Amino acid sequence: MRTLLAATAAAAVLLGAGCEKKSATAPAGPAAAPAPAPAPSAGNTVLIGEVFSLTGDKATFGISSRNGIEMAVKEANAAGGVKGKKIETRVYDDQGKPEEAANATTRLVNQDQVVLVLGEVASSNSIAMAHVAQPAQVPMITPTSTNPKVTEVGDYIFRVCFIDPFQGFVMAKFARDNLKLNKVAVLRDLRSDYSTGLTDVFTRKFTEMGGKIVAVETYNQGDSDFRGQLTAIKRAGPDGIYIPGYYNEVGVIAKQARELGLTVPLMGGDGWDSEKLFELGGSAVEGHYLSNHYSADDPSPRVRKFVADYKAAYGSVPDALATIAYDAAGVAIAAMRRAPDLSRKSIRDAIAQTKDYPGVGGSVTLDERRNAVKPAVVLKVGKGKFDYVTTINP
Amino acid sequence: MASIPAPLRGVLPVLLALVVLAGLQLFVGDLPFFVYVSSLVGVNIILAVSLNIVNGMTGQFSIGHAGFMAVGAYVGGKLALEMKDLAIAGLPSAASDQLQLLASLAVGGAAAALAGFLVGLPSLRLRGDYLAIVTLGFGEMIRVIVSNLEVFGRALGLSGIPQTSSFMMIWAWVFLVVLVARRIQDSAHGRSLLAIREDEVAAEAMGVDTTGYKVRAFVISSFFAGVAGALFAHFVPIINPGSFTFVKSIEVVTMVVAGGLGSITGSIVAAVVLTLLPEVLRSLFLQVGGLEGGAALAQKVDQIRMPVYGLLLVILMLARPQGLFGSREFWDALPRWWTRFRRAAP
Amino acid sequence: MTAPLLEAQGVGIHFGGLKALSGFDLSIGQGDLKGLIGPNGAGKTTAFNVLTGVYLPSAGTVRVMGEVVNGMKPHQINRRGLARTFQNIRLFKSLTALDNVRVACLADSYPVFSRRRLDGARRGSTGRFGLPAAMAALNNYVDWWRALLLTPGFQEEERELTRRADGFLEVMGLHHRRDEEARNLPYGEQRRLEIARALATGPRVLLLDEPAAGMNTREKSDLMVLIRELRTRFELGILVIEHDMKLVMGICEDITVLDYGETIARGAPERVRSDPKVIEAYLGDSYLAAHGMSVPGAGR
Amino acid sequence: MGEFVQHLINGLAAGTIYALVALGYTMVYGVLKLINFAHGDVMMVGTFFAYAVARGLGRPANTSFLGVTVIFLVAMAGCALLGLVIERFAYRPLREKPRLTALITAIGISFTLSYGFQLDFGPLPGAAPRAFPEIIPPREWLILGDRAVVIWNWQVISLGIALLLMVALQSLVYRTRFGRAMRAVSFDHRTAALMGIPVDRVIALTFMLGSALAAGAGILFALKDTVVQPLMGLYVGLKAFVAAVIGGIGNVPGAVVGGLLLGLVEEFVVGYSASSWRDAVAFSFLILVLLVRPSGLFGRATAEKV
Repeated sequence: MRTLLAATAAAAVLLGAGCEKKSATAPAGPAAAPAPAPAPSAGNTVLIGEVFSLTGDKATFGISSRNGIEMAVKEANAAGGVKGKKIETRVYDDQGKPEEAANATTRLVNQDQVVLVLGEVASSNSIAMAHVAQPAQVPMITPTSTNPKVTEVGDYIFRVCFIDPFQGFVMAKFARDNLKLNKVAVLRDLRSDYSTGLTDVFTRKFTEMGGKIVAVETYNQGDSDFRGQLTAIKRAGPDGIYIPGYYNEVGVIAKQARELGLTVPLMGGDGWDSEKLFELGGSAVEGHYLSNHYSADDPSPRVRKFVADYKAAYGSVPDALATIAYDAAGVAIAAMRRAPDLSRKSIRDAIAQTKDYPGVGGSVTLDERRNAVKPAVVLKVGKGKFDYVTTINP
Repeated sequence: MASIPAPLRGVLPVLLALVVLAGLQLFVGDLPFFVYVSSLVGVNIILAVSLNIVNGMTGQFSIGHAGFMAVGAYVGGKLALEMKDLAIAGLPSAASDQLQLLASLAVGGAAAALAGFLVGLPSLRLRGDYLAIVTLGFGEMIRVIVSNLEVFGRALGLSGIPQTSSFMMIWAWVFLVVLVARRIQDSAHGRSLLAIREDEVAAEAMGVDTTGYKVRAFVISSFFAGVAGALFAHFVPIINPGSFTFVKSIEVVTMVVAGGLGSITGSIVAAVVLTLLPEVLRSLFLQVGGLEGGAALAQKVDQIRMPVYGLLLVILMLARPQGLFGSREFWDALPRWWTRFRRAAP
Repeated sequence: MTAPLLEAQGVGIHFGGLKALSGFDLSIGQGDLKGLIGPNGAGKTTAFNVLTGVYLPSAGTVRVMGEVVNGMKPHQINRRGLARTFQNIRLFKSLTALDNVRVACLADSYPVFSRRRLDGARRGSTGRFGLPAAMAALNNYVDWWRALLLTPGFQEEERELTRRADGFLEVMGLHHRRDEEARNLPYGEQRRLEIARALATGPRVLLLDEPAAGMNTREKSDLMVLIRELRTRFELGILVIEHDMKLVMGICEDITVLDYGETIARGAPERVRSDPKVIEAYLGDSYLAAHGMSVPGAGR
Repeated sequence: MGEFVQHLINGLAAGTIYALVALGYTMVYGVLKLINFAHGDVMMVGTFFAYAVARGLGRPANTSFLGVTVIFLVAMAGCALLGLVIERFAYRPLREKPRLTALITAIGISFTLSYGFQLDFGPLPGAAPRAFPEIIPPREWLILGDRAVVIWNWQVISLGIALLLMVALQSLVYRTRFGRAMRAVSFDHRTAALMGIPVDRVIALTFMLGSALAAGAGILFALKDTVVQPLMGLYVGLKAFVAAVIGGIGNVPGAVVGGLLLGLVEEFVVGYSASSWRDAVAFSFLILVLLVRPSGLFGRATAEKV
């Protein structure tokens, strides 16, 4: 052992010598050396990179997001692209794994020479991407990763949705002020950082506002039997249940909650927003509440048009993931149009200046921490659609 | 080689390898994509070869390797996070980084080895297929435990681990694991392991402490799995439970099986091929298919990956159950003088 | 008469209801060459398995070198000087003949504590844990590192082991097969290789389970000579299970006859041969055999 | 109190599914000594068959008795066929090979099915879960207190089916000629062949039977949890295996008891301690049983032949 350690230690020192240059230029890491900036003049197309999980248990989220971006890009190209160039996208699948997300981003940044990357729903994967994009100084916009840590990675990382703390606060406030709930139980998804994050904030805010969390149960993405948790919750006798999960499970949970005679309102976040919710939950999901980025039955023509176009293209009402991804692409494209040239640096600066961008999911203004400041809406699940209830401002 | 004085044979290869790698390091330093992919390849090789010690040499069947990898990754990663702001005085920062990295690798490996010991001690009394299921169960439990622990960041995982891993460090460990596996093979211990694989009852009757040997094989294997995990944590910006699922274990098993149970070279080749294949196919499609169709195809590559692994296992078992190399090494195929030459130096 | 190397007193075992062996007595001293016969399913191999620790006897005691070995694992018993071959050959098929033997070769020098001191400590204490276990563990640990670091001492030891293994192959006339995989050896040689492997563990007592099965007459007579030779050369006590009466009667000074787990006769060959109970048992058996049936659990 | 009873019912409902899947496991293991790792995924496929048929029939038709029967029959037949194919082309060639070879193959098939079904081209359903049509419209079967405890018709139905099948299988194995053949094969298929038993056919039939069972279990599972998704088989399969081992693998009543037991244990862990540890329960249970009583609750210990 000692011999080996000694030997490898020697290696370490040798390496130290080999490393100086490297660690001088940029923080060590997979994409340490900043890749050469793409020559904007090269060809008459400009390439945007996307990373989403298109396989595995989170595939549906990735696919929605990809659709949203595709649509935005199509529209932009129809409107003459940017600076007379056609926008191309390249999508890589990360199978829901951080290492693959980092791998894909490295590929986009170094091989494909994209000007910016859009990506990931799951915050873990977005963080992985950010750690590649930042040192390589490639601007990155994450549509729906709500964990604050993502944009903390560096000044090239942006986000066009609100963050967990705000969304958690919204629902806590709504539950307390509008629904007048005192005792709330929480049922969270153990495998999703999104769910964990929301739970933490909601719990804190709700108790601060004088409410009481009477039970916290968990499930795993992909589960389909929640009766045990729900029965336990029933025992605690809450007058509302907070379920910051994704529609795949929420629909089933609602059904089983009703089956067990739990009639109290259920509350959730943007993870609920999908047509699937109605397919999976049937009538059981009606009358429950969720916080969201926008309301699909917002009368504004922009939203109407988007919803109509999306339906036409993909045969379903766009869910939150698709919508915000669409906005993310929109913000990116707008920035590229504003930017003096198509170098990564100037695109980054242009994005940073985004103000009152008229997104479908509400107007987007990026604050100095590169997060979108935007109001959230609370929706009530109705018959096959979400009904607008109220807007809550930050 | 026979001319090398006995005392030197032990360490000489290591030193040589280190020099060579240090040389390479200078060249690949600023090829981020290459470095990243080669890191993934390296880690997979370490995993495959170490798993081969249990599944190939000892004939036990573990399908929970990702669990040990997770232990190494989390423990090593956590330690690295704790040491982040420290630096060893009187050393160039890079050197002290590397020493800290070594430390967290060692600790991660040790933790995994301990886990291997705790799992192995009871479960290795079980028969092959039962053992398989138990190891699987263990792997899953690790995932559950980690996603429950605040210190390990639950579902979000650990991020901000210093990305101090490097081409050289990873491949030094690759070399090390291969060397260890080879030397075990050529020692009395290795022969005992093989004996267990061939016929446990007979081995026991010939004075081989089968349980003991199985546990030791398990411990060594999980040590390297742990190191692989810790390395992984030092070049992947964030580790979370999603990276160490049953699926990962099966990936490694596929590599070992495809390469040939008991063949170190086989494992290496299989690990390299199976890790690079998606990359190669993807770029190939992009080359030929043009941007539109090509991109679509390239996506499919990622999607069909898992089913393909599955099919690969089935087809292999049916067509060539002994895998690519059987239990032989590539040098067994080399001309006679070479084998004689190897005999000269055991 | 020296103290017996292997001694069984009133050993019995049953699987569920079936009494496979009961009241089995046996004692083998140095230089003994005894036989164990009986029709199929009489419990011969079961007796072997009990003696070597594969099965835990439900009654009686087994002593090796005067030490009670009930409940010890087979490898521990083997280490105490009891080696066996198998009726249905159990070689390490894809290992070379040499490696088959080398597996069994014990390194008699341990890196930290000598074998003698270890055994001494073992006699002192009992149980799986405690000092001797720790000492053994330390030995083992250091030994692995010697192997991994390829220390000169280790290299020397490997060469020594190989030398000894070659020696055993020599003795059994298998040296020309040294580097062939065991599975490729002809039947007779496989049996001999099993014996070589057993000898390599350095036993005081050797248990041979139907060593001549499937051999032709010439091979058998060679084997008889060989067995006698081994006994003197390695100062062994030998116990042979054999179907071939001629062979058994030929070489064994003392024969035990089992039937349905009971000892029905014991003594010198001619006495046993003339024993009515034996004749009866064997007639029964040969009758069955003649009509091509087999008794369930044969070879147990 | 109410909750306790409710937990009891939930546990039984979950356990029933485990039990049904475990039956298939245990039968196949009985004859082949093979852990048919893909069993859970065969179940998944069967459920998707049923889903397709039910959707095809449409709302009123698929709730009629005839409709339901058709759905069950088609799904079970489809799975039987699938089982046959798997056995014929994947397992039979490996019968004389070491057991692990077959196990690896089984894992391979499991992966191919569960991830193949996640692809979204061709007829493949894609990763998204689908709502399973309520082919047995849920009705409250029994209500205790003021809805403190509700028992649903499908819960009763599936439990009934499970017990029925257990009895049926048991008598199949111990009363019929086929059963005797099965037992002979499981004891030693070479000897069985010598005794003139058509081993290949027996094994194939067992496989088809097991797979058909899986399909049935799958449908009941889908009725219970109202969704179908490609990964549904993986965990159910594993846990069913655990159940089979707990009950003593190869033992029919054992499988059912094991299944119900596992279901209850999981339920009570979720209900009365931390639900986040549920997935750890099954495996710790498994390890415990294997260490304390490797032959399972009902299995008989066998001495290894040397």
